[in-house]
Amino acid sequence: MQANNKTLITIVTEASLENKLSKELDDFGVHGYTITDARGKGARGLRSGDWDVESNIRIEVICSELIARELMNLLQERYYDNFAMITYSHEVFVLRPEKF
Amino acid sequence: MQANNKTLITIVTEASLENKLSKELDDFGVHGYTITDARGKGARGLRSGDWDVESNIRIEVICSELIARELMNLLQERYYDNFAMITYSHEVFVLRPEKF
Amino acid sequence: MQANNKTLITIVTEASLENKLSKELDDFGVHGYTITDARGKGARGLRSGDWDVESNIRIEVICSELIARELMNLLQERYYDNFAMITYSHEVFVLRPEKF
Amino acid sequence: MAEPIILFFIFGVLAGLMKAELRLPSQIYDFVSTLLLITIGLKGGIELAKQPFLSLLPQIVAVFLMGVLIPLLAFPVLKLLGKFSRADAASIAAHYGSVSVGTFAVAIAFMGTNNIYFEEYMALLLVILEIPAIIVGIVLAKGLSKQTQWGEVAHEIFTGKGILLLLGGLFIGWIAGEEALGSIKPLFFDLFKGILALFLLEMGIIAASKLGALRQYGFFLLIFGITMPLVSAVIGIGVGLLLELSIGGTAMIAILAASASYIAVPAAMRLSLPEANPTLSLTASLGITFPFNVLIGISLYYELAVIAHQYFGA
Amino acid sequence: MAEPIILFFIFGVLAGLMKAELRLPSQIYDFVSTLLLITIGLKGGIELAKQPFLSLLPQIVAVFLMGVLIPLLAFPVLKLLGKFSRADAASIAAHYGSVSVGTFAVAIAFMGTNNIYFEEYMALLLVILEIPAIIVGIVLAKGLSKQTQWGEVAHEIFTGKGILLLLGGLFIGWIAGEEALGSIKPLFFDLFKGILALFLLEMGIIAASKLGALRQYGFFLLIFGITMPLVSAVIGIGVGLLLELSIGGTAMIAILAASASYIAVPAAMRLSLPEANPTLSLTASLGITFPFNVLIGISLYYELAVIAHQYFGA
Amino acid sequence: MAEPIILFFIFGVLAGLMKAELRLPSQIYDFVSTLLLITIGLKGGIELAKQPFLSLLPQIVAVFLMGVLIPLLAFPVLKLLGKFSRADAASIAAHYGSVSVGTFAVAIAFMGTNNIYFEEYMALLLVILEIPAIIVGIVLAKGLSKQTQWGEVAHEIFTGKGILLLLGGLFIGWIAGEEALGSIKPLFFDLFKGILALFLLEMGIIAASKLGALRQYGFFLLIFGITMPLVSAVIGIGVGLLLELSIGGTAMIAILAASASYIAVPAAMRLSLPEANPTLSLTASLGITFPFNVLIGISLYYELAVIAHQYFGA
Ligand SMILES: Nc1ncnc2c1ncn2[C@@H]1O[C@H](COP(=O)(O)O)[C@@H](O)[C@H]1O
Ligand SMILES: Nc1ncnc2c1ncn2[C@@H]1O[C@H](COP(=O)(O)O)[C@@H](O)[C@H]1O
Ligand SMILES: Nc1ncnc2c1ncn2[C@@H]1O[C@H](COP(=O)(O)O)[C@@H](O)[C@H]1O
Ligand code: NA
Ligand code: NA
Ligand code: NA
Repeated sequence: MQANNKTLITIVTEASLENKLSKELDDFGVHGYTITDARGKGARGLRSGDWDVESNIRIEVICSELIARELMNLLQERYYDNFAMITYSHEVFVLRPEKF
Repeated sequence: MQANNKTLITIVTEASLENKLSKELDDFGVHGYTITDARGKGARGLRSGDWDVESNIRIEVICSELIARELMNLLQERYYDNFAMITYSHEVFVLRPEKF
Repeated sequence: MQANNKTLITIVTEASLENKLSKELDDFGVHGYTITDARGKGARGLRSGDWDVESNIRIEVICSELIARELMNLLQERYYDNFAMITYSHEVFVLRPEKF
Repeated sequence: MAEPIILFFIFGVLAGLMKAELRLPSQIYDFVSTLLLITIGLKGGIELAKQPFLSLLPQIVAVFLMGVLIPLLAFPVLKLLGKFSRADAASIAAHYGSVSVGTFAVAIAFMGTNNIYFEEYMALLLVILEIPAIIVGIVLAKGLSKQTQWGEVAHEIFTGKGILLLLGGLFIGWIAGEEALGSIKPLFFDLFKGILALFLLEMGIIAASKLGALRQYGFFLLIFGITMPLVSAVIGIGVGLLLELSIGGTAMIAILAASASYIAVPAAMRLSLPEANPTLSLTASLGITFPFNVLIGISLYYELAVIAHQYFGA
Repeated sequence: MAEPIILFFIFGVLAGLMKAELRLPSQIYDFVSTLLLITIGLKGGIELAKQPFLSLLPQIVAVFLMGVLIPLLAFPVLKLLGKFSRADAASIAAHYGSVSVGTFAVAIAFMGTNNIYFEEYMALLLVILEIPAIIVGIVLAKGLSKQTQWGEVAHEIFTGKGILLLLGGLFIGWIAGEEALGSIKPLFFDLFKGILALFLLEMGIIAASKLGALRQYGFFLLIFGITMPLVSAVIGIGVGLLLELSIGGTAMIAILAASASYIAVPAAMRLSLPEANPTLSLTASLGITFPFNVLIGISLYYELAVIAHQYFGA
Repeated sequence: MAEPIILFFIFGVLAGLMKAELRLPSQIYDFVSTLLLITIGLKGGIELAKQPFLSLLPQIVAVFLMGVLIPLLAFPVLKLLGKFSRADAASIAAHYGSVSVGTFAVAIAFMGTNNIYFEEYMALLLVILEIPAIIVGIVLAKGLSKQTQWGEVAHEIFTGKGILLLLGGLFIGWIAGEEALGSIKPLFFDLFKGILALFLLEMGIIAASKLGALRQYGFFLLIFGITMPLVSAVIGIGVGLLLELSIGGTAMIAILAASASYIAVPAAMRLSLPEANPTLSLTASLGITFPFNVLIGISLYYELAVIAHQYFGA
């Protein structure tokens, strides 16, 4: 991985987890995150976004590759069994790598 | 492509296509998708998001590279001529590749 | 970079910059952009999205690698000091490379 | 002119021209137009409850035929004089053959302010009139080709938010009747004009945003956007006289005829006739005809109805 | 049946079944339910201001015990007859032990339309009744294990939007009193039924979307979703008689007992009992019990309360 | 204190401190504040229609000068005592020289509840007072440098949602006049206090979220956020006496002076003075001064106005 490259993880999951995951991310020591509202469909059926209970959020976190792997594993362990959730990651180029 | 890598396609298009494209994706056999509301500008001018008629949506689909190419070609063929639409794709790392 | 590959820049920043950045992008000569509403946390603290003043937007621009670098540098120079803002970029595959 | 809702519209246009950041969130636009559509439906439904449905058959048939006629008139003008492609001409014609609920709401407010009686079942005719122009537009563009998936078109029309909320309101008003609706009147009826004011503020901003496109598409669209409603209004007045409606009712038919759709038809055309450029039709219907009707047309057509009744009325 | 708010619900269900694009933006759903919750709280608070709080202790205790009893009854049925997993049975039981604010709002409207007196402090009992079933549900699933983070559960319950807005409304109504609330009545009280109509429109659409899942999860859930509220209603009527409430008050307790949560409990279960499948409980509570209560249950329970008062009333 | 809208604010603060999930969607915040701004504008406009505009020139000039004076007083205090950077001191000073529409709305409600007469054209003075402090703030930070793009600053100020909606409301009220506005009163006037209650609920939550930052930025900001409005209120009372306003009018000028902007000025400073830290000014104006004014200030300034009128009144 190049010096200016970091890993961007995206988490798509149930909106009701927003508070819990924000805390989780804070505790995990990532330096920031970005959240947007979403809806979608997956193994756990249609999540239409019509009301809170059936809404998704999409969380993006930029961090080091190492932290990214750990974070994905932690999420898999804690949430995949019981929650509608997917995570994926890829490399991105950033200008201030020390920030992330 | 590594075993854990899949292709993420993003489609940005007119909100009025949401139902039609959801059905298209279901028929196409992808295992899920995520939708967010968007606005933007492109060759077909400003789409301000002020009201339904001028809103965009942003659809993300994770699938195999093969399906991704087919899907992009199908969209190009059916929609590019007459609709505000762009699609782009890139590889992402996922934890449960068999899911997508 | 392959013939069909372009660079996708994502900018996450304060919603109050939307008009100014849209103009900046137009002047810069990019062919389009996509905006979604967001919230998040970073070095400048929590931006909860509860009201305009504390909302973020997420802007995506697909363009050539060259323009992408220039755009990121310009944003860094003009905005990083005083605004909550991050930018990152990566390569994407597109079907009509001449469009972007 | 000191009608406040009109002032809200003008204020919206000015704010739009100043590129002010005044737009309401799209969700609020949705909320506000949902309220208007339901209210218009309910008002119509209350009236329907008061008379045998079959007695309205002549009105329904006449208005349906008018909805077929107007796009057939508009199409050759757009194709030959306007030099639009077949699809574009058909799409614009469909917009003008159909109706604008926003214009209708302003007309209701106008009649209310000036204490003008009109047959309240107009809301039913509004729904009826939305439909034929869409079908005519598709046939004009594609011929009676078997390719058109009419089932899908019908689904699109009847499950579109606009028509469905009107129909829902009509049925609820019809079944429940005026008295039972008393409890929901504070929201749907008392707030009607205030909600309409917010709606017109937003419509003003959107209309202003269309003026840029106007420069691009030129002079013909401007002329068409003003002449066509005038022609349609005259047809509408003729229909009103034929049906022996009151002066207010005649004016209402004229207003329905003169208004151009910007919700139901764009949505239907987008899916059934995607090769038509939606910017053209929206520029005409929202950027020119809607402001013209709101600012000048409605009272003009009413004056015409008054005169027509003097000369030809029963 | 010609009650317009019920017609809005039916209209929503039909629109949902037609897969129409009628859904309100989720932000409007939020707005509308916020208004309802505050209004219900305020109404209850006004009543609380009129009597010494301690005099309500018997009602509070009785309703709390009822909230413990109902899930204890439902759980074995779900586990043994329904063959649900321990977690699923516990979660569904918790939904049915708790209450639905939407059903309560329709009941208020029903009592209003029919001029039936009931003890207005019901809103307080509504809040009380939300809570025990959640705790019972968790204990049923996990036992009294030390693992359960009760602090977190309590935080989740009391900072959830539903309960907090009800409590806030109760306190504001209580402290301010009826007269001072006059100035905010036009929004919260006069619009109540209109807002409720919009809410039911949306609930109809959501309920319809649950019917698909119903086919999947089968017949048992359908039977349970209708039988359980009937059983609970009878228990509620018993409690009402014990407490020597008015007929309307007795019917209200029955309605509270018969209704199943779809906001507070799903949120709490999602975090405290994530292994329970939320689709099951929402399909039952929203797809079956809510429509049943709104369309049939409320007036049925009222009739039962009338009869019970004839036979057993003071 | 039993004023319900104040209770909504307190409830919001408590919910915010509990980190409850009570926040309204930002679109609803937008809707609610749009309604308030238009209503305040309309109320002012109605009054303007009743008197020759030029007769208000003394008030306009006096208030404008007050808007220049207050930030000039605040700036050295912030820079020398508070040890803030030049930009931060200038930005905070601008916030305190300008006004808060939310506080003004609560003041209108306060005057209404207590039947206190005040000159209704205050809404015009509110708009006037928004502007000079922004200019003074920029000049304080940058000097009269040619670099400042005053055209852009002016565009930012006048096309900002806050001022434009107030101005729009003023003009519509002015042109239409009281009678014509009757039809939109149910939405804009009857619901005013209810909408204000929702707004204050949300403001309470936002204000509570600022208290964390307060700990970080320390004691000085707390003292400043309470002392500054007191000083400004005294100046405002002086201006009110000079202008020979009624007691209510004098109190209103004091409230305008004492309130600190959290919409128009932050937006303008963000673009014209981006090096100023917005957290500092928002913590002070929203986290301290707004709650202080709403809970204590408004009635305190009124008492001061009463006393001042006894001693110095005409
Ligand atoms: N293949 C996919 N592509 C994109 N988004 C997906 C995909 N599968 C699931 N999602 C998103 O992730 C959420 C949870 O997925 P699931 O746990 O499979 O129900 C869905 O509601 C979608 O928003
Ligand atoms: N170069 C671009 N970068 C990012 N988004 C774009 C770009 N071009 C177009 N878009 C998005 O795609 C939508 C449709 O594009 P178009 O068909 O070019 O009008 C626009 O409204 C934008 O939201
Ligand atoms: N590490 C990160 N990952 C994802 N988003 C981030 C990250 N850091 C900052 N952001 C987003 O960028 C915005 C501005 O960041 P900052 O300038 O660091 O306050 C934040 O409000 C977040 O939405
Ligand atoms: Na027409
Ligand atoms: Na229950
Ligand atoms: Na001030």
